[in-house]
Amino acid sequence: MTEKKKHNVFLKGPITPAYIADSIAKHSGKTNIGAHDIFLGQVRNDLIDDKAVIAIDYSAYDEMAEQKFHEIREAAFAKYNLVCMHIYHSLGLVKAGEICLFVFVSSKHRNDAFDACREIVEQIKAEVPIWGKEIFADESHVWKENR
Amino acid sequence: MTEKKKHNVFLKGPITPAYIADSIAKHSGKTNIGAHDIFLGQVRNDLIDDKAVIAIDYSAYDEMAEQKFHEIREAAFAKYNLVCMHIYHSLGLVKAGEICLFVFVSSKHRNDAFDACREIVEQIKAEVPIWGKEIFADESHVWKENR
Amino acid sequence: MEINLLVFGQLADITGKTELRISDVKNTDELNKKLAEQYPKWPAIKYRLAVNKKIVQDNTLLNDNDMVALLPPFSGG
Amino acid sequence: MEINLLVFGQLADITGKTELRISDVKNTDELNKKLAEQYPKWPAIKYRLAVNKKIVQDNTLLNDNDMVALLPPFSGG
Repeated sequence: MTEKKKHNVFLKGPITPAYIADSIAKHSGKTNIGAHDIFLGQVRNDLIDDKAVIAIDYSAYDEMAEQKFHEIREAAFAKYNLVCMHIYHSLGLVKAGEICLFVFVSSKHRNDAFDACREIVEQIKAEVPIWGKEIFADESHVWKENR
Repeated sequence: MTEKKKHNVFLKGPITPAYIADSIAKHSGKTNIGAHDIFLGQVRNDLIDDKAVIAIDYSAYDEMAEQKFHEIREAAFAKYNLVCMHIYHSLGLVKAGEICLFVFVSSKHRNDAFDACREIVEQIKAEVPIWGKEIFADESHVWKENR
Repeated sequence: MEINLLVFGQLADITGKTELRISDVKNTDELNKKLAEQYPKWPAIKYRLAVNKKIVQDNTLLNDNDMVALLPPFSGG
Repeated sequence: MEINLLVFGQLADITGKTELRISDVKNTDELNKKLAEQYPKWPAIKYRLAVNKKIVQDNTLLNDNDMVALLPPFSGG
């Protein structure tokens, strides 16, 4: 039993702990799952030229991003023995301390979940057209760049 | 800022999604965290000689286990650049589909969280004196063995 | 002949708009040249081009109503 | 001279108890021998011994009131 149905990746604003809990709870009926690996990206209050980041404003090239997410998803299901996988990413303002990325990979045995989750996170950062504008308290900003 | 305070690893019965959500929410004040990696172990309804596992009953050599958890924790903080780490493991009955292990590792950058979380899970399975009795519907059982 | 241009991230800070119509550019090299002429502050930052949602590496012919996107370095996640 | 014995997992299925007092065993080899004599169903499964919470590999001297644990293969997680 594998589940590959598409869903919206983008969520408006931060991803809440309650949303994550709901998502975990939905997997209790899938009793062929033995391992979940969950990656959460959280906005840091980095200091840049002595100014602290208070939030990141995320924007994306939606249509291309959805297509990329779909490709990443298909590739992971082809490569690893997964039961299911969910990716959620914020759009709009996410404050420091809040969660902007939620990757949730489930498999029978742990190695598949661990390998796939990490690979998916790397692919999202490198291949998906999303941009984060780091906002400072004085309303100035810089554009973040993944490394 | 790293947090190394000890807490009880063992929880009675399954680890609930609400418990996990609370734990995630508590990290929103730690704005030096950029990445969380969470591993969840879920009880599978494996078929063994045509009988399905309906639950696992966990027991442990508590004192030795707590000491091992402490060593695993110290080693991870020494080896990786972590902001915080939490490990929870169920004791007693956990039904198929419920969660029995929750490893939660947080760091500034993702590589530390990914590397440490996976290593910790492997160490828990190999080194901590915990036993799982797989229970069938007819009340018979077998003892699980990690591989 | 006109194309649709989508502008993202720091490049949109410069154009002031996220969507533009650009006329009389036969290929992506001409488009890049035209943008650099039009925007004095066109930055030294690297960007990639996607034509109809596919990233293109080399100079690429453009057709009427193609959707071209300017993609500065990604920073999702 | 007596030691405290903690028995876990499938071994406790055989002893029927998780805590025992065992007398007159000078070292871990003698303890293993005594257990195999006492429990006809003592299984072929491998187990390790912990003396005062430390796993021991080789034959180890036992002292009065030592806490010895019988540890079948772990299955946490």
